[in-house]
This record gives sequence, structure tokens and C-alpha cells, in this order.
Amino acid sequence: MRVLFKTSYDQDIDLLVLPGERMRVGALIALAILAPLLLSSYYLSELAIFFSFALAGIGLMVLTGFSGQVSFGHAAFVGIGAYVHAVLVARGVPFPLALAAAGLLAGGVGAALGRAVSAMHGFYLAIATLAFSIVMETVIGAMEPVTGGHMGMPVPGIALFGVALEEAWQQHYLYLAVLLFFVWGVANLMRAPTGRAMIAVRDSETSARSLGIDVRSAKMTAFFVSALIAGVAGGLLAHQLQYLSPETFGVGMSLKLMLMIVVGGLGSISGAIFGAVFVSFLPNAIDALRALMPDGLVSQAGLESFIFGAFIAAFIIFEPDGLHGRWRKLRLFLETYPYYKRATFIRQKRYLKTGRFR
Amino acid sequence: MSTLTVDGLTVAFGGIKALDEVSFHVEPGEVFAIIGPNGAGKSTIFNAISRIYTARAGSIRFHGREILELPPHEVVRLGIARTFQNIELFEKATVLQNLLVGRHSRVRRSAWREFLFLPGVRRGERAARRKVEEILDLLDMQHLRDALVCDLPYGARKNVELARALCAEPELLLLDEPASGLNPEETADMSFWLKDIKEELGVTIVMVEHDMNLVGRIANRVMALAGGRVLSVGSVEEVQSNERVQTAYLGAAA
Amino acid sequence: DPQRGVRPDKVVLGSHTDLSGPLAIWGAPATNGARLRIEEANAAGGVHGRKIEFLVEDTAYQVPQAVRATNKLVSRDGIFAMLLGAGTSQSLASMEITDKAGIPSLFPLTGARSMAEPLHPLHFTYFVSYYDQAAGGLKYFRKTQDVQTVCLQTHASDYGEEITRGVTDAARELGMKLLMVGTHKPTETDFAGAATAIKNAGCDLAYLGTTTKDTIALHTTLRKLGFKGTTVGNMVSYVPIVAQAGGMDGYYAVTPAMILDPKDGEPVKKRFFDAYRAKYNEAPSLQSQVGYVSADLAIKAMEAAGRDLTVQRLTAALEAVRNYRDHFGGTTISFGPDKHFGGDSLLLMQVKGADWAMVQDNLPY
Amino acid sequence: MSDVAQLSLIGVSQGCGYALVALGFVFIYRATEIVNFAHGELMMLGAFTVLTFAELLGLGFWLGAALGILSLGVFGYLLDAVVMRRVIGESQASVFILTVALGLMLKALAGMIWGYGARSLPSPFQTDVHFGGIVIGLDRIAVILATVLICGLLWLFFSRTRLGLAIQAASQNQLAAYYSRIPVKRLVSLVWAIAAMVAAVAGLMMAPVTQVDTEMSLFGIKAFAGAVVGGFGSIPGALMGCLIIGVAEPFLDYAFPPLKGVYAYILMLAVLFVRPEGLIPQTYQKKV
Amino acid sequence: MSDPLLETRNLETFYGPIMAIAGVSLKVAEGSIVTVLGANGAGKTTLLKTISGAIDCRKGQVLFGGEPIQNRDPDEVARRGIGHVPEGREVFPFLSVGENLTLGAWGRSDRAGIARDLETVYGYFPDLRTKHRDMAGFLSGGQQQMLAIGRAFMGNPKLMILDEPSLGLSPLLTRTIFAIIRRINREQGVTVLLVEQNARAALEVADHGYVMEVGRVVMEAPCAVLMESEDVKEFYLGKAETGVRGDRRWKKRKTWR
Ligand SMILES: Nc1ncnc2c1ncn2[C@@H]1O[C@H](COP(=O)(O)OP(=O)(O)OP(=O)(O)O)[C@@H](O)[C@H]1O
Ligand SMILES: Nc1ncnc2c1ncn2[C@@H]1O[C@H](COP(=O)(O)OP(=O)(O)OP(=O)(O)O)[C@@H](O)[C@H]1O
Ligand SMILES: [Mg+2]
Ligand SMILES: [Mg+2]
Repeated sequence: MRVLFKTSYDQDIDLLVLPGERMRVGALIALAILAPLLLSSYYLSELAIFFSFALAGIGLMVLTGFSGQVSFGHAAFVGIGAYVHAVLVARGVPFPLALAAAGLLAGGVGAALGRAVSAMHGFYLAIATLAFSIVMETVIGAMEPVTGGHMGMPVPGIALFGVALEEAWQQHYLYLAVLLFFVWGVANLMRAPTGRAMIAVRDSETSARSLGIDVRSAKMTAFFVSALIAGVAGGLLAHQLQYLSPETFGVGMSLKLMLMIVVGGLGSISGAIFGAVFVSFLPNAIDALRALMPDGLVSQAGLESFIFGAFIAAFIIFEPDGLHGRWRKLRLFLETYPYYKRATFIRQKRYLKTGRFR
Repeated sequence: MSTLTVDGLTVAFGGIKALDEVSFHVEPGEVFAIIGPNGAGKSTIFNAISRIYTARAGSIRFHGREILELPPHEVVRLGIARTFQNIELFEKATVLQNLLVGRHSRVRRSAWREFLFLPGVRRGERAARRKVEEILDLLDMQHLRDALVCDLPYGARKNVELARALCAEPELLLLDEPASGLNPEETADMSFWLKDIKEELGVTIVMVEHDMNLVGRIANRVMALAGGRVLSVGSVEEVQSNERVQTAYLGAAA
Repeated sequence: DPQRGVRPDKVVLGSHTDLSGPLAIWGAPATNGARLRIEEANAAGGVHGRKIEFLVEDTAYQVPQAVRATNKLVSRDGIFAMLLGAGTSQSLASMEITDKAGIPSLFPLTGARSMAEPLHPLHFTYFVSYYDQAAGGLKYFRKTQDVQTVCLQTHASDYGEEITRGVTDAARELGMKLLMVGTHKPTETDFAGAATAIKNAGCDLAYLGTTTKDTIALHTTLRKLGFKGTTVGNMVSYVPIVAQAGGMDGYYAVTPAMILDPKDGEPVKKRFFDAYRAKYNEAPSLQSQVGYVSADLAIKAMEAAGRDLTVQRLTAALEAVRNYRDHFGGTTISFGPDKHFGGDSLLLMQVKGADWAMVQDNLPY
Repeated sequence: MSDVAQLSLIGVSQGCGYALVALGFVFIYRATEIVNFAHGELMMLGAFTVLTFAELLGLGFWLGAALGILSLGVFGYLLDAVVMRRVIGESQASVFILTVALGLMLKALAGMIWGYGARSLPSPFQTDVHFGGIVIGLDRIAVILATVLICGLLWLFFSRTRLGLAIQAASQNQLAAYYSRIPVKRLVSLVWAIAAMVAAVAGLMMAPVTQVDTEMSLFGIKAFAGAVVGGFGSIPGALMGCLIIGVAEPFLDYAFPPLKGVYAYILMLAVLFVRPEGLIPQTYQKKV
Repeated sequence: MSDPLLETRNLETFYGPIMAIAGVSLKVAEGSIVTVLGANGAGKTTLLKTISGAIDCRKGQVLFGGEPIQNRDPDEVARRGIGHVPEGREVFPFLSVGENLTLGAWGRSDRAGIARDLETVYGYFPDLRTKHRDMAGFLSGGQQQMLAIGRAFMGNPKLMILDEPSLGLSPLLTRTIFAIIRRINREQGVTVLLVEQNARAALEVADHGYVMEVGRVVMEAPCAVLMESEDVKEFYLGKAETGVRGDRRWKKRKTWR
């Protein structure tokens, strides 16, 4: 196994310390930068949608993965962001300002919700957020003069500083930049006191309080950051959808976001991104799989969603730590090869213990 | 002035009083031990101080400041840190992260600065880390720094919890059974650490402990509690020789 | 420059539809129906020697999925035309993309006016819209029963909004009073409150902007609570189960197409019925017919467009369709340069003894 | 006045309908602390199975119902033995997502087998009962009776039987339950079997109201809201919460028609703001 | 000596990559009390959990009454007659004290015997009697420990495995516990496997002892012999020694014989 000798505290503070990590992340970013050269505009637009969802997933990860607040209504924040952004852009507000406003407004609503639900736990919180999103959907539908009601509204194209970004590659770089900025920011937050306070609240509220963490404000902060990021993601997504309607941001999308972070592995930023990759591109994979299936099966309505469900179920059963966990194990395997022990990859028996304690 | 003054503290669950008019005071720089049979209300005193339980009556003053008016998270800011009887660590984090959270009450925070990781944040992190390393050195647990708490054996966790409490640079340390689950050798280590903490860091210690050996070795004064009431307060010898303490707690002449 | 989606030996059509979500009940059979017609055409040698390839993407009724599906169909598969896209918002989002690429959207599986209004050279739909279905129904009852007051209960959705506008406008035009508008989530199951409100408002007619299950629940509750007025809905509630549910007698539905009666001996109908049943192991539904007819229209238009198939020729051929009559006894369909809503008239159906019976053919709107 | 009586009565029966579904997942939660989002799908599957036996195979309602319920019991047992057992000890969010995925699969499967069109399941309770100017269907009365019965049985099961006690123990501390010789695995599978049977009963009883189709499972979401209002995990709480929602809804619909369908959620949010853990809280401050 | 009631042969148990016990073999003769000593992290808890089936071993065997029982489900092991008092007060928190004890007797059908045992438990721990209607999760730490012991006792096991039973108990109760252990051993013939930090008390009550260090057994002898061992005295009995600073603060290296 490779051993790293740390020589300064900064090495623990810095984000990417190991040369391997740096190489991997660097390679990924380089690949993303080169993507327009390698991919057709179809795949670039797929990537842009993926970036938006990955960003929303990172938002949810802050809330659910890091601070343990389960939200099944996160699509509502994506929706708020999308609508605010689209409405402002349509009224001539410059793109960056509109995006910022979308994030801040979504964040504000999130913080207010966070304050209201700070006394709730686990499943109560999950259902409360779900209800919030259902109500939100109705509210957006009822605000007809602004949002176009249930009929929906078209989204204008992107223009940055007076330049219209119509080409897929232009949008690609814009989206990539926004995504990287927030990934970096969230990583920063999580290595600083605020992020640690969130993790503390997740693991033991009692203990967190006794160490001076104001649990309610920690939860509000988590809600704010998380909803802000989701709102920005919504703004980005709006341009890819080109047409907004309230039911787009319903329970289905919330569940999809949740799926992403669980499949990716709760509690890690890379997990959110891996999960988004998985959930976003699974339909493409299933599509490819269809070529191999017998004819009668292929035309079965609902086959996609069956396979989709099966994949997710298999994932949770066989790799509950998510893609992130699998990746860690793989790395361990490679690093220790050939000295790895088979036992390393076998799970010990586990036992349920009540979660009904606060 | 006393560091901690508890006066007429009463805590009740339903109709049952877990603490009934308990009064005591802790002087600066002393080790004050609380003993008593199981269910006497020892942990309840700590929980009342750290505002996990609401007191029905009485007052708790720290340097004259009424604690019962504060929200729970403000207590540690006054300089009161604690450990828990049944260990309440952040299980899925490393020891280092646990200790850094321990610094929470001593760092300045601003979410957006941290989001951008401005230079000040890094300086703060370094400072926090230096302090944490001092504590790790003091308790001789550098080797555990990057271990996940959920992988540690019981005894090691006890020590991590002590370390985490110390990271808050408390003036008053509340320890709930620090030596339970430790073998005699480890208990001896614990007694040395507690002495160091008291003498070198100048921390006042209140501790609940059943190990009379440890109590005898380091406590300046002892309070015996039974059924939520104070049986006796005084030096170790005085309390140990109290007849009621012997029948209720020690069993036979110890 | 060769036409996109048209190759020497094949022409590619695409569809974004709902095969697994709440609208699977529309998307799945419609796709099946279309597929049946396309396979027939292919078996007969294709259109001008080109086989038709029909690519279907499941969107699970999610707009983002519809956008991705459209992107894929347009950029990767290079379709010639979009056929039977499902869902209003989904189709609107999809049309933002297809319009830019110059791809026609044929017969989306929704009766929203926005599918062909305002007039767009690439948008065609053959349904009479929900809006006009509402108008047609109200006109009829104004004339025949002298209905003065109307109540409306409908979905809190684009579908409901469309109907609300239709009913509101028609009522104003006909001098009727709209006494109450209630909206509900499509998933609601209990209508006691809504039905009481309608009953107490004392309307002559209750318009149900509902789908299948809520139609049954609302209608039976209304009758149970003693509502005496007329109850009318549109094509969405025109399905066998609504007639069979029990307690539905007297309920009207306005529709542009007619459900095929399996007992009807007419050879065309029987052939369709048997072929569908053989292929999909279930009886065809109205949506299967819609799918079949849509594909038929598209194929006819492609045939008429000639061997040099281009978008212009296709749309021109479509616009030339006059008095097309489907095999199943629906109304006639005609398009024109400024008429992209194909349906010429409507049908009024009523539940009688657990079955749908025709009350009025050629209902104008 | 008669409107009030009428709406209340229908509200009670609707509330009981929610409760009938809620009981199933509260039961599972109580026994395993798993929140089963696929419960609505179990209910749908139950309705389809009964439909298959009763109509398609022509066995008639009662025999079909009995066979359908039994089949669901077997299905529930296998579901635990094959799937749910493997994820014991995972985070609540993961297990929840697993049930969501199972729900997707069941729904798609049902669609592939039975198609997407709604079907009606003719029930033997089709007459209406009139009294004092109000009317209610016999099917609604049957729902009320079934709910009261099942609710009572489950409550007795948990509070009066040793088996019920053992199941609760297993959910609170599984390892300790094992150490106490409680056959945890078999018990939990049994719980799933019973819950699936309750789901089948719910599906069967609600079929006249919702019709039988793949979207039937959505009925369960309001049942969730009701159970949360009551305090998730409490059997009487679930009944109480569902009744509150069931009765309040028609009045709110009547008074203010445009928002029908979200009142349940608004009501639930309102209750949660005042009592963050529902009317009968099921979580406790940890003793430290 | 007859066949041992419990025997482990060469047990190896892993937590992921960590080998927590590495080839432990021990024997517990029927009717005896055996104690396992070791520093924290030595693997005592892991050993006990492996025996009772709470975790799986990778290698080796656990024989109970001559039959292999390793890697079975813990409830099956328990039904064979092994009662385990786990480390860390594993009570059923939302059930009452009485219900906890009732569940301890799960699977027993002799009403009279259960009632008698319940009385015995309440006799040992009067606190439990006064609290028998209260939720177990709200008992004080020591009371929960009593409950865990009482619950295992209610199962009337052939072999009782106790993981630090005196943890958090008052000196009076600690003494009581050891008296009880001896009594059930002498009077009811229950075999006992005991892990304890309070080594002096454990060695006094037990017949035979094992010492574990980082996952291995490093010493094994009758208790009388162990008590005389320098290392055991030094590290487990807390021999009072004083040095220059009043206390001795440096550590001697362990040599094991
Ligand atoms: N949250 C609570 N709800 C109900 N009763 C409680 C609660 N917390 C403590 N008690 C009761 O108060 C009494 C005192 O408990 P406490 O934990 O203070 O005892 P203790 O002196 O710390 O005992 P031990 O030495 O066993 O830890 C006990 O009888 C306990 O059952
Ligand atoms: N869940 C776990 N995951 C990973 N490692 C573990 C786990 N539990 C224990 N260990 C490791 O296994 C080793 C043995 O632990 P064990 O709990 O058996 O020790 P012990 O002798 O009982 O200690 P104590 O006296 O503190 O209770 C320790 O090094 C510990 O770090
Ligand atoms: Mg205590
Ligand atoms: Mg241990």
C-alpha cells in the first residue's frame, strides 16, 4: 500500500493531496474541457442536462448526505430556481444576475423551510418536504400571470454579456464552469467548520449541541446552501428544457435526485457526481441493451422503468455504500494487490438498531 | 467565587424526581467527584447543566452566570465541556474530524467565506489543527488520528471523547464515568491525564465515577448522591466513611 | 442536400411517449397501434420502396426525459418527422427542438390547442382540441336542453386549464352562466366535497374536465348526492371502463373518434381487431385506433408526397388531405394551408346500459 | 345540515380507506423501521391478483379475494426473504430508495401483465344505503368495517401478544432480539406477509373507489400523510391521522374548490409545524 | 476432564481488512467459570460475538457441546443454550423493563420457572422492580446494565457469556454481580464465560483464565496461577506502585512469561 507522509497541516486541509487524486480529477476536467472536440451536439446537450442534474444532486447531497436531513421534495427548489431564472431572463435581466437571483431566492425559501422543519426528524422531514414540493407545484401552477400557469412558459436562449450562446459547445463550457465552481465551493465548505457542524448534526444532535453547535442554525444553513445550489441548477436546466411547466418539478424529479445521491454514496461529493452519471446515463445503457433483447420484449411498454428499477434495487442490495464506496474498495484492491485479503470485501453481519431516537 | 454553584436543583420525569433539591458548589481548580448508586441522578446533574434536561426548579450558576437561561449550545461557550456516559461521538467521522468539531465553539465562522475558502479560513483551520494536535499529544493518541470512530474499541472511544471535550478549551470539564470499561492499567493512565489536565491546563473537573480507586487518587472533594438527594459532601475519606454511603453505595467497609 | 431522415431504403420516424408513467394508458396503445399500421405498410413494400423505421422513446411523462428523447431522436437518429409525441408540456418542450431543426410534429397525443395554434407550418394535429370539444358539447346542450347554468370540475393542470378556457369562452358566447369552477389533482379519488358544491350551486349542466377514474368517481358521487343536471365530458373519458363502471348511465362524452366495437362485423374493423389482438395479446383501445389512424395519415401523406420525400412535400401533401375518414367510424378529417386541426366535426356519445351509444353524429363546434 | 352529515360520513369512509393503506406500512415500520414506499404497489398488485382470480379466471368475488390475499401473503414473505432481508442495517434513505425502486418494478411488471387501462372489479357491495336524507354506498361501509377490524387486530397484536412484543423488540434492537432467541428473520418475513395481505385487502376494498390500474398506488401517498399526522409508527395514530385528513378534505374542497388535492398536505404541514412528530410521537429524546 | 462445553479452534474474525482475532483457541469446561482478560482493543468482544454468531468468522470452529455452531444465526445459537450479555447495554429501549425481561424468557414454556426466575432477577436488582413499568431506554446507565444481565438470566441458559457485566455498576452492585455469577454457577450449574476489566474480581470468581493481546491468546492458566504472574499483576491487577513523582508514569514492556 502506498503510504503518504504528511509534512504539514496544509496537506490535511488541501482538497487534493495525493498525486493520484490530482491526476484523476485533472484528467476528468481535461476530458470535460475537450468534450466538444470529441462529442456530437446530441451528446453535448445530454452532458448539459447531466451537469444540471449533477449540480442539483450536489445540492441535495449537502442537505441529505452531509447534514442528514432527508428531503424528498428537492425538485421544488430546482423548480423555483428554474422559474425565477426564466422569468427574469425573459424580462431582460442579464443571465448571471438572473441565475444568482434564482439561487438566492431558492436558498431563501429553503432556509425558511429549514427553520420551520428544524424540529422534525428522519421520515417526518422527508414527508414534510414532499408535501412542500406538492404544494409548491400547485402554487407555481396558480401563479399564472407570471409563470404561465399549468400551460407553462417557454425559456429564452442564453445570452452572456450580450453574446448569444447558441452553440452546444458554448453552453457546455458555461455549464461546466458553474458546476466546477459549486463543486469546489461545497468541497471547501465541507472542510471548514460549517461543514463539520453539518456532519456533527447528522451523527448526533445531542453531542453537537454540547459542543456549541446551534442545531437549528446549522440545519438552516444546510437548507440554504442546498436549496441555493438546486436553484442554480434549476436555472441551468431551464435553458435545456426550453419549456417549463410545474409538473416537471414534481415528485418524480425529487425521487430521481434522491436516487442519484444514494446510488452515488451518501456523504461524498464525488458520490453525487457518480450517481448523476449513473442515473442520467442508465436510460442510454438500457437503450443499448435493447438491441440484445428478443423482439417481443423490446416493445413491452414499461420495460425501461422495470430495468431502471431493477438496476437501482440491485445496486442498493449489493453495494449499499454506493458507487463511491465501490470505488474506494476498488482502489484499495488495486493498491494492495496482490496482498489484499478476500475478507476485505466481505460484509460482516449487520443488525438493525432503532432510529427512533433523536 | 466558586466556579460552579448548583442550588436547589430539581429535575423530574413525570411524577418522579430524579433530582430533589440538589445543591453543591465546585471551587476553581479542584477535582470534584460525584458518586452514588445506579440511578441516583448523577448523569442527570450533567444533563441539567448542559441543558439537555429542563430543570423544574433551582439554579445553576457558572461564575455567577445563570446557565438555566441559556440555550444548550451556548453552555460550552461559557467554558463548560462534557463527556457522555454511553459515548456520543460522531461515528462516521475520523478522530481528527471529531476533535475539530470539538473546536467549534472556539472558531469564527462565516459560511460564504468558507465556501470560497478565503485565506482567513485556512489560517483558522491551521490554528484549530495546532490546538487539536496538542490535545492528541497530551492524550498520547496520535496514532488514532485518522481512524474512523466506528472502528475503535470501547476504551479508545472513551479517550476520544475526553479529547474532544478538551478541544473546546473548557474551564470546567464534566466527565461521566471516564474510567468505565478501562482496565487498571488504562485507568492509571487516565488518572495521570486528569491530573495533567487539572494542573497543566488549569481545568476544573467534575466527574462521575464508580471506580473508588480513581476517585481516591485524584478527587479533592466528593459528593455522594442517592435517590436524587445529597447524602454527603466532603473529602474522599469523609464520604467513604459515611455510614449511609457505605450501605447505599459501597456495600461493605471499603 | 438529402432530406434528413430519408434514406434510399428507409425513412425514420420518431416518437417520445409515455410507456410507463401516468399517461402510459395513452402512450402504450397508441404506439402499438401506430406500429401495427407501419408494419402493415412495410410488409406491403414500404412507402415508395422505403421501409419505415419507427423509433419510440419512453419519457415516463417527464419533461426532461422528453427533451432528452427528442435530442436523441433529432441529433443522433436523425428522424424525418415526430409522430404521436405524448403529453402537452412534453410536446411543447420537444417542439422547441424539432422546430429549430425543421422537423414536423405530427399528431401529438394530446388535444391541447397549442399543438397547432398558432398556425405553424410544421405542426399538425388531427384531434379537435379539448377547447373545441367543450364548445361543441355546450352548444349542443344549449340548443337541445336549454341549459342556462354550468359548473365545471377539472384538473389542476394544463389539461384542466385548456378545458376551463373552452368552457368559459363557450359559456360567455352562448350566454350561459358559469356558476362554479373547481379544480383537483389528477390523482384524487374522493369527490364528496366537489360534488356537494356542484349540487348546491344548482347548475343545469356539470362539465367534467376529468380523465377516467375521476370521471367515474365524480359522476357517481354527483348522482348519489342527488344531482339532477346533465353531466358531460370529453374524449378522455370516452373509454369502455367509464361505461362499464356501474352508475354511469346518462353520462355524455364529446369525442372526435369512435371506439371500435369488436362485435361489429365490418371486415376492416375486424382485421384490425384481430391483428392487434394477435400482436399485443390484448384488445385495442381508442388510443390504439388513434395511433393506427395517425400512422395511416402519415403514410398516406408520405405516399402522396412522392418518391422525393422532403418536409415541404410532406406538409403540402398533408395540407391537401380532404375528408379523410378513418376505418373506425370517426369524424372526417381535412387539413388545409391554414387548417392544421384536422377534425371536421365531433361525435356525442352517451352511456346507456354499460355501453357507449351514439347520440349525435357530425356535431359541429 | 344534512350536507354536513353527508360529507362527514363520506369523509370518515375515505379516511378509513387511507387508514387501511396506512396500517400496512405502519405495521412494517413498527416491525422493521423500514418505510415501505412500495406499499401502494403491493395494494395495486393485490387488486390485480384478486381481479385475475375473480374475473379473468372466473372464480367469483369471494374465492378470488381469498386466493388473491393469500397470494399476496406469499409474495410479501418472499419479498422479505429474497430482497428486504439483505439491506437490514443500511441507512434509512437507502432502504427507502430500494422500496421506491421495487415500486417502479412492480408497477412496470403489472403494466406488462395487465396493461395500463383501468379495470373495474365488480364488488358484491354495490348497493347504496339511505338513511335520514344521507346516502352511502355499501362498499364504503365495508371499508369502514374492514379498517376498524384490521386496526383493532393489529393493535391487539402489538399490545397484547408476545409475538407482537417480540416483533417490536426486533425493530428496536435486532441484535439483542437475536440474543434473546427470537427468530427475527422468520418473524420479519411473517410481518411482510401480513402487511402484503393487508395491502391486498386495501386494494380490494378501494377498487370501487379508485378502479384497478397501475396508477392505483398513488392512493398511498395521502395515506402516508395521514400516518405522519398521527405520528408515524403508531397504529391508533395512523387511524386518527387518516380520519382527520379524510374528514377535513371534503369540507375544504366544498368551501374552497380550486385547491382540491393539496389540502391533505397543507393540513399535514400545519400539524407538523405545531407537533413536529405528529399527534402521538414515536421518537424520543435519547437518554445520554 | 470431560469434553468441554464450549471450544473454539483457531478462530479468525475480520472487520473488513482488519483482523480482530487471529487464531484463538479456548476451552470452557462444563460447569466452570472461565475468564478472558485483555487490554482494550484486544478482541475480547469480537471473540464473544463470534461465539454467539453475531458476526461470522473466516476460519476456525466454534464447538458447543461438541457440535460446530460457527456462523449460524445468533438466535439459533442462543436456542442451543448460550445466553449473551452484550457490551454496551443492548436493551429494547421502547419496551418496559418488565417486557424486556419477559422477552428474555422467549421460547420457555415453564410458567412456574419463569415466574421464579423473574423473582430472582428482581431480588438481585431491586431497582428493576421499582422501574418495571418504565421504558428501558430511559433507565440510567447502570440500570440498563442490570436489565441486560437480568434478561439473559431469564433465558435460563446452559452457558452464559458476559461481556463486561460490571461496566458502570456501583461498587456494591459490582460485588453483587460477582456473587451472583458464582451462585448461578454453583447452584444451577450454569457455565460462565466472562470478560471483565475488573480483573481482580474476575480472577477471584473464575476457575480458569485466558489473556488476550491484539487478537491472540498470549497466556492461559488456572486463575490461581494467573494471579501470581508478574505481568498479570502488573497490567491487570493494578499493582499499586509509586515512583519519584509519587506515581509511576512509565510503562514496562509486556513479556508474557
Ligand atoms: N429521560 C428520562 N426519562 C425518564 N426517566 C429518566 C430520564 N433520565 C433519567 N431518568 C431516571 O432518573 C434517574 C437518574 O438517572 P441518572 O441517569 O441520572 O442516574 P445515574 O446516577 O447517572 O446512574 P448510573 O450510575 O447508573 O449512570 C433514573 O432512575 C432514571 O431512570
Ligand atoms: N465494527 C468494527 N469495525 C472495524 N473494526 C472493529 C470493529 N469493532 C472492533 N474493531 C476492531 O477490532 C479490534 C478488537 O475490538 P474488540 O471490541 O473486540 O476489543 P475488546 O477487547 O472488546 O476491547 P474493549 O475492552 O475496549 O471492549 C479493535 O482493534 C477494534 O479496532
Ligand atoms: Mg449515569
Ligand atoms: Mg469489548
